[in-house]
Amino acid sequence: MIPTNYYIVLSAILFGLGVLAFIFKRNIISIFMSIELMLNAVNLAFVAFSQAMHKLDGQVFVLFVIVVAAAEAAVGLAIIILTARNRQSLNVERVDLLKL
Amino acid sequence: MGSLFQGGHLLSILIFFPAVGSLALLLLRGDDHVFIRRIALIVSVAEFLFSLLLLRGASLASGDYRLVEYGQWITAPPIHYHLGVDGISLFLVILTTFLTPISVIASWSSINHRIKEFFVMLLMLEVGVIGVFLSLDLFLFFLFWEVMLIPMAMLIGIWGHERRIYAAVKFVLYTMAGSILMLVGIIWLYNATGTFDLPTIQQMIQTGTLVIEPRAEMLLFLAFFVAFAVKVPLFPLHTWLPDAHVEAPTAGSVMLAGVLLKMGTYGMIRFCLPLFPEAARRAAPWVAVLAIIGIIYGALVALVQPNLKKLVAYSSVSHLGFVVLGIFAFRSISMQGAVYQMLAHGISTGALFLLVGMLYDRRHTFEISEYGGLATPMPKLAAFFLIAALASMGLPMLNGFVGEFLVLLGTYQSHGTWASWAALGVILSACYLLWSYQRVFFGEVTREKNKTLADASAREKFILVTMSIVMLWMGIGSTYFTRRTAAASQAVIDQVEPQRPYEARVPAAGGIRADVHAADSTNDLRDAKQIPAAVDVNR
Amino acid sequence: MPILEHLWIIPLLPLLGATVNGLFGRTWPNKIVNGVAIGTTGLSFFAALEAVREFFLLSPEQIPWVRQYFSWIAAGNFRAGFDLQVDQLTVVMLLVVTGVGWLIHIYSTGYMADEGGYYRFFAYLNLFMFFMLILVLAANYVLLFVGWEGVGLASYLLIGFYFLRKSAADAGKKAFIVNRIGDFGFMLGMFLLFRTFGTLDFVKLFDKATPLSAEAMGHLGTLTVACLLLFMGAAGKSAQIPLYVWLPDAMEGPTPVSALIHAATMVTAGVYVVARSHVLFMRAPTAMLVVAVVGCATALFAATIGLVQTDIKKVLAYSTVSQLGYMFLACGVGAFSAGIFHLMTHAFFKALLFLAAGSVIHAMGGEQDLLHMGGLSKKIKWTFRTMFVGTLAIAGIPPLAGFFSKDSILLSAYQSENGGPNVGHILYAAGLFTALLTSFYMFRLIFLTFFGKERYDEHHVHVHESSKSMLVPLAILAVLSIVGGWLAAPAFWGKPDYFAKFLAPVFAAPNGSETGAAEAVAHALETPLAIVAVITALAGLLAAYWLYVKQPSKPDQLAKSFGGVYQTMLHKYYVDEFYNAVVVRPLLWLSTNVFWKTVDVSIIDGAVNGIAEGITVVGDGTRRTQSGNTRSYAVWVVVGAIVIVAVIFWPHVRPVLGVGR
Amino acid sequence: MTAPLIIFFVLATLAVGGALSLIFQKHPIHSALSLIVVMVALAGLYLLLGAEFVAAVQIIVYGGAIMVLFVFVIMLLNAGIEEHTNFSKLAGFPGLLLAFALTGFIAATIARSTDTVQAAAQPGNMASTRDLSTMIFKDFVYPFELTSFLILVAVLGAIVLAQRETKP
Amino acid sequence: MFPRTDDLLRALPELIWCGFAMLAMLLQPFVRSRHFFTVLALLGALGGTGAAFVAGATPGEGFYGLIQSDVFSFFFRLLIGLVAVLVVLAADSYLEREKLPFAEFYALLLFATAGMGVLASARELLTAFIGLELSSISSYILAGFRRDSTKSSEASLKYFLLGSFATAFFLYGIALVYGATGTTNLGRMDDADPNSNLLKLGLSLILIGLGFKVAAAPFQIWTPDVYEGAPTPVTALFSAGPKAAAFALLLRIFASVPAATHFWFWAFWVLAALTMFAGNLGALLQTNVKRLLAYSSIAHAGYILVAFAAVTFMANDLNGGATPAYAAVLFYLLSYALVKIGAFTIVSEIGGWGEKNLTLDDYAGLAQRQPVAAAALSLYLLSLLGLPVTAGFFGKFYIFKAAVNSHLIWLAVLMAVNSIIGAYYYLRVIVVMYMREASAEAMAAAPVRFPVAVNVVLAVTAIGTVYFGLFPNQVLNFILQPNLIAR
Repeated sequence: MIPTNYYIVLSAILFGLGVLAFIFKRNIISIFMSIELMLNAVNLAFVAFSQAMHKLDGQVFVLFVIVVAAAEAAVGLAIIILTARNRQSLNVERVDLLKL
Repeated sequence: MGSLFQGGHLLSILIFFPAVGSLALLLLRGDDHVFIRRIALIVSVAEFLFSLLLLRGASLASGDYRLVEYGQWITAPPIHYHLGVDGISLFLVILTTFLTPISVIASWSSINHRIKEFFVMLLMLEVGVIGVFLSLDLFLFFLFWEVMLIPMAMLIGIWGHERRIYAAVKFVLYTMAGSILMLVGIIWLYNATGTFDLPTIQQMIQTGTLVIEPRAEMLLFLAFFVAFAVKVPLFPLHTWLPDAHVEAPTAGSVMLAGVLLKMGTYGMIRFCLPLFPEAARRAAPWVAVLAIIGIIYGALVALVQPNLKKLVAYSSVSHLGFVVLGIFAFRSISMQGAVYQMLAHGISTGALFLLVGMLYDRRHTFEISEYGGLATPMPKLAAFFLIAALASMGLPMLNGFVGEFLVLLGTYQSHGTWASWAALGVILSACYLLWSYQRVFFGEVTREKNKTLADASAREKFILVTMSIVMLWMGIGSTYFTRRTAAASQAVIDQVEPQRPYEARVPAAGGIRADVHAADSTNDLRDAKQIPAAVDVNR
Repeated sequence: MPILEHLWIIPLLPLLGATVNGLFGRTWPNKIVNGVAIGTTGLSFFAALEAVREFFLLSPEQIPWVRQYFSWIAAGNFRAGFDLQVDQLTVVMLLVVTGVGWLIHIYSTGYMADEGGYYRFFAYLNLFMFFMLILVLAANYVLLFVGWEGVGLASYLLIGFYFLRKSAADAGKKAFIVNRIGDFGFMLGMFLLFRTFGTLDFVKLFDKATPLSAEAMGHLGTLTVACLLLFMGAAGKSAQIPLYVWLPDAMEGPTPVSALIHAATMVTAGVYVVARSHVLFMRAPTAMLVVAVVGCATALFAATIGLVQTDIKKVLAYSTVSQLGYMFLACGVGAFSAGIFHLMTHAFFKALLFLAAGSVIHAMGGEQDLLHMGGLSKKIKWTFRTMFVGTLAIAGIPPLAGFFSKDSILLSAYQSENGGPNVGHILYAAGLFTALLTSFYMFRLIFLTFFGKERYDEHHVHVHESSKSMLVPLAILAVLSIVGGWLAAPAFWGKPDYFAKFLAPVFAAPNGSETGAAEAVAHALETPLAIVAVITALAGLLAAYWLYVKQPSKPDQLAKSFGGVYQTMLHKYYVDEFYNAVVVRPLLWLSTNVFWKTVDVSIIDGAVNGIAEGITVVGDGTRRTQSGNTRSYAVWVVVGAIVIVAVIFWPHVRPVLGVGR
Repeated sequence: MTAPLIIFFVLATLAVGGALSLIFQKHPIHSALSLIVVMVALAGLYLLLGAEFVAAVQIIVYGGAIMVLFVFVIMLLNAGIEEHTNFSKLAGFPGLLLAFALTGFIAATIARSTDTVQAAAQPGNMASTRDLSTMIFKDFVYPFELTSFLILVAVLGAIVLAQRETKP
Repeated sequence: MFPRTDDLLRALPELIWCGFAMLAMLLQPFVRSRHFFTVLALLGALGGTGAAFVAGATPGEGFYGLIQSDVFSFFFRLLIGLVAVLVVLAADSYLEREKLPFAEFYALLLFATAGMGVLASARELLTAFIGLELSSISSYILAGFRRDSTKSSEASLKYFLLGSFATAFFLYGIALVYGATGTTNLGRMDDADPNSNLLKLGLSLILIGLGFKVAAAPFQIWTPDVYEGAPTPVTALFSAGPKAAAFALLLRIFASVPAATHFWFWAFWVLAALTMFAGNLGALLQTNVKRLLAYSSIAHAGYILVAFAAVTFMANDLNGGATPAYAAVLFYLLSYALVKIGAFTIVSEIGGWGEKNLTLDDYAGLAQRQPVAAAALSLYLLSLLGLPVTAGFFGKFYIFKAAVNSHLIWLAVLMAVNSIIGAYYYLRVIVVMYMREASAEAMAAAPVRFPVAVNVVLAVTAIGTVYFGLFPNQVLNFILQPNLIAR
């Protein structure tokens, strides 16, 4: 059988890749996607743990996370659209009016 | 009403009456200047009269606190509204209440914009200062200590001269830098004792119920001492003073020199010595050295100042050096001298600043080179200036002498060399004061502008006459004050050096034999205890 | 005994005068000012006389007569009261001060008649009288110090009376500051005495000191140190080496001031203090020797300078310094009564000389340079006569006052064995030589002023005799300078010297230079030494006569041939320049460039502002981390994550600070 | 090497690969597609773990709804190839390093952690959807209700932010 | 299976806030009057705050242990409610001036408030997470509420991206904690092994997520930008509300979970030190008052973290040694919230239309132009600076006390140093207002007249500041009870 921490390590790697993506993507949308990636990593961890401990709540959390992700997506994309409208650019590095 | 002043809440009234006054001022319309000035004057004079009531409550016999007010304020941590007055704080309070109306009159016409705010600030300042002198609860003390800060900064910053803002900010930051560590110290002390109550902690230390291990005690001592040393100011923490003084308006300088500096030395007497006697004893030599450096250094720098007000400011550094020296000589005589010097300096330097301010009102400059020969157009002012200068250089029969003399005399009893070095200040003070006096008032009138300057106006004359009278009185009738400060200062000494008996009570017995041995070498004569003192303080 | 009970009246009268004149005199006509000034001083003079009369009625054990009025300073075991004291010494001083003072007041009314600031002058003069009387009446060192500083103040004010003249203002300042240097020593002396004896009241202190044995020669015991410190003060006040520099400059003041303060009274205060503390000095032979040597040296030194001065007042000033030297010499060799005696006679004739000089200057319309005078003897007879008397007196021509006092000093100097057998003789020789110089330069003064042909322009200067108010005091003083010395005359025919006898209770000498056995020796020496002295005096006179009357050209030739010496003397041995270069300038430079500009501004303030600067720079750096770039922000979050994880997982990266136990 | 293990590794590589391609794709669309790959792979893993319901939701909501929304927005804004600016010094090499360090650390810590995690996870058919629903509607009813508000907020936000200027 | 009434009562404030929020949304199409919605929102905020008393009156667990109604949550609900009320009042005129959709604004504001309430009362991590998201997402939107302003939208974007980035960390932390302890309920973690790496890692990640919310360095990085960009009343909300709520959750976790105390004070030690310096040093050179206040709020988060270090340090001593430290945190949050809202309100009013006048120069000579505003602002600044007769003084004093209590002397000293640095820039503002002369046109311009609502805000905050500066007793005695946080 598969040891749980295989899953967890996998989730950790995915999470880390999410972080990397956040740092290295310039396109705001892609950055947002990398956040989604991180959330997915979290979900994987939840499910794995809940399985390992024969507890259901882990899976419940996953459902909540997914809902939250959906909400975030709605708002986030709205914000992105707004920014794109104000700035005519999706490059996060060009959004640096506020500094120092 | 009378009964109210009898005992009851005199101290609270003293603290909060000016606050009420300033609030009343706030509510006034800002444009009726004369009215505002009048109100301010009335309030401050009334305050002064109240403070005179303290003299009745003051005790000659013992050094403990009188007119004590004690009330719960904050339960956790237990902070009390604890006020009290003793021989040392007594006259400092009166000095404050005396100088405030003087400042009000002095700024009568020289302050002509944002007058309301000015007097409000002045009164708030008085609140803070009196609070500092009267509070017996460490926390309360610190609270007032900080309260005083902003009004002073405002006085300097709004009504000051060219570089006023720099001076104001410098003043605040210097003081806060000192005091914030004191706060930590206070809290540390609280954790050790479980109370902020000064008398209680003193008792704990005296009775040995509280023993602080040396290193911690020294750190605590420093935490407090630095805060006070900045205020005094003790060399090398003094550099805020010249700026503050030069930039401050006359009233500000008067209060600053007259009262605020005393808060530092007062703090040393009230806290550093009784709370950390061991550390104080260990630190005494270093402090004394700094004080002596301050005396000589301040005088020398004053000697070469081209700016009259700066000169007076540096002279304060020098004079306060005497006070600190007197405090840390741990002798009853020098301690009383120190206390007296505080008062005397408050008056004479205050007078000097008033005079400098009057010159400024006429010519709008402090540069000595701008003046010269002023004795011709304004003989009266010249005369008063001379009196103030002589007082501040410690001429007998004027207030400056008694303090300086006692400090040196007392210090000499235990540390001859300290006193000898410090005594150099006596020479130097004559040098810088007389020299500047000559450059300002003697000789032909060089500047065309100065030929037509008006002599002292009635209002100015009133101020100056009052100050001169006080100077003379303090110079001749010093015992009136020392009689009241004696017990309290002795109490402090007893707490620092419990082993030394009350010098004034040394019985008069044949000490000749001691002298006969003593005469051979000075070393046997170190301690005056061997020598009987025939006279005791007259009470 | 009214006055003795109320001694305070004596000093207070002049103070009253000073206050009244000072406050209201401004608007008053001179007459009223005179009335107040002379009235108060006169009254205090008569009060003094009355006090003396009463004093003579006292029984010996009532002396010294001390009255405590109120306690002025009290702290711990220290008390300084406003206590006044009268004993024989005081009586002498009291009479001299009030008497001479009064005369000079009268004189001044004439002299200052047409000066501005008339009221100011008399206010100051009265103020001076007050402090001087406090000084002589004080019953403890502290109160004495009050008078001490007070007369300093008065002299400061009076020297700077013509404050429009920079030189005057400078002189006043110089006087005060130099005196302060002396006072520095004086204060330390007081402190030491208090530490040793626990009191500063004369009576108590001396009672405690009396049983002490004298300290070994050359050993700096307490008493020696104390005495030396006191002497430092005395040297300042009485213009002794090295602090004499202020006195010549003090001549900037009006002449009556020079007469009263810088000749008759104030400058003798130092001598008075030494005499007053004789109990201590007696027990500090080292100090005594120092006093004697310094006094003698000053006498000689000042005399040499006096030789070549051409300003009439300067000459007198240096002669004063030199005479004061004599007095200290006397005290130094233990002949305190002689010192005081000379103090008194000197007060007479030096006051006389100054006032006469003043009259001359007055007559010459302000001219002070000897070289522009001459042949005045016929024009201003009375001035000439009185001044001549004064000169004879100071030169020590019998039977004038100066002769007796100077003679007794030289005698005691000759006898003194303090610090070695020959010391006395050396001192004597120096003293004698000084006497020679004295008579020389004094007669030089006379001849240059009154004899020879006029060296001034008749048309501009209208020489005129001074007013009565000026001449009367001159006359009185002239009489005094003649008869003043006869108190000591009996010594010559073996009788006890009245003056010494009068002062004997005060100077009860332990190892008697003036008692029993020594009397005989003294008497034996008396006459021969006197003769020698007279001869020297005459020699001086003749030398002056030969140089300045017979061959007026000689002096210049001499000056040329001894160019170096002459110049040096003329410039007072360049002492002022020396002080300037060694003390004043370096101090000012140090204060300006090192203390103020470097330490204060650069180092301390520099440090403070530097810290502020540094923080600001760091703050700017911190600000720059806000690049506004979201990617960097994300990295910062990661950094934070790593920091926390590190702190939590690796204990050794935790800061060592945290636990300040 | 059992079958589940092989499947696990296949899916894991798929997921990681998808994540990597998400990073390295230049065009947002491609990134989106690769993200979908990751999600599908994860859904597979959920099945492997026996969490069918979660797997289903994963496909429907995530793959179905959210990603579609993404793609829709990308189209809407017709975002092109992302320009490769490098204004942030920090996000360059140091960022890379730090991110790797963090990832490595987390992974390592988990791998070495000796808690419950070690227990082998067996495909449980115990996770019946009914129990799940009871749990949501009983134990977690409060957060569940809150999520409804959350979605309300999202809707509101979308309206407020993205609506065109209509206000006077 | 409808929840029991007690449960509802214990969650009443949040429910009321959400209810009014929905009400606002529903009525938005029908009612155009701004005042109506202002009053509605005001009622909602007040109602929720009032409901806090109801909730406080029924202490205990709610919803099967998901939330906890205790003194702690009571205090925070009151605080948050107060903040909401004040912000509503402050926002009213602002919305009018900027022509912003008020109904939506108030709705979001109330939702955010509800989210914070959840955070304050949550006893279970997932619930807390939902609360967090509820407040954060509303905040994202509010930050970008001035749609046509590039700054506003940028702030919104940054806040959103970084916020959800941090949330992801937080969530992953929850997952790991869940893995380590088998539960996400803080009440059931007492027997967790503090040395389990998984737990430590999980807690660290949670700390990151919350650290971001409370703007602890180096997660403070977003704060200045967002605070500057967001509409000023919203900034006021940010600086007071979410921060307090996040601190509440932090306190619940790191004070009530035994496994999260012990050595954890080190983390707070470092964060505190970094945060204080980051905030104060950053503010030193600011010329934009709004941004300056943003930095200052970072600095103050640092001071609060000092108290946190003390809390976590003392938490494991049983005889209530930590209570003063808790008190310090709570009292400080209170005084700080008052001051910040007051200050930002003034900034928003002085800022004028389009937030134009934000630089120090615009404040030159304010004392002559608008003495009251200047006085109030200086009062707030002095409170931030920690001078006596202001609440800030006591707040700082108690934190010092807590630090010294736990022998964190050096941290106390660092804090002292920082308050000196802080003094410098606070004074600078006061100096500018009182000691500089106003520019000519500024003098010419008619003084901004403050609407009543704003004056109410200023009055409440100012009086509160002074009152708690003189008589902190009631509050203290209230929060000084040992069973502050129910276990």
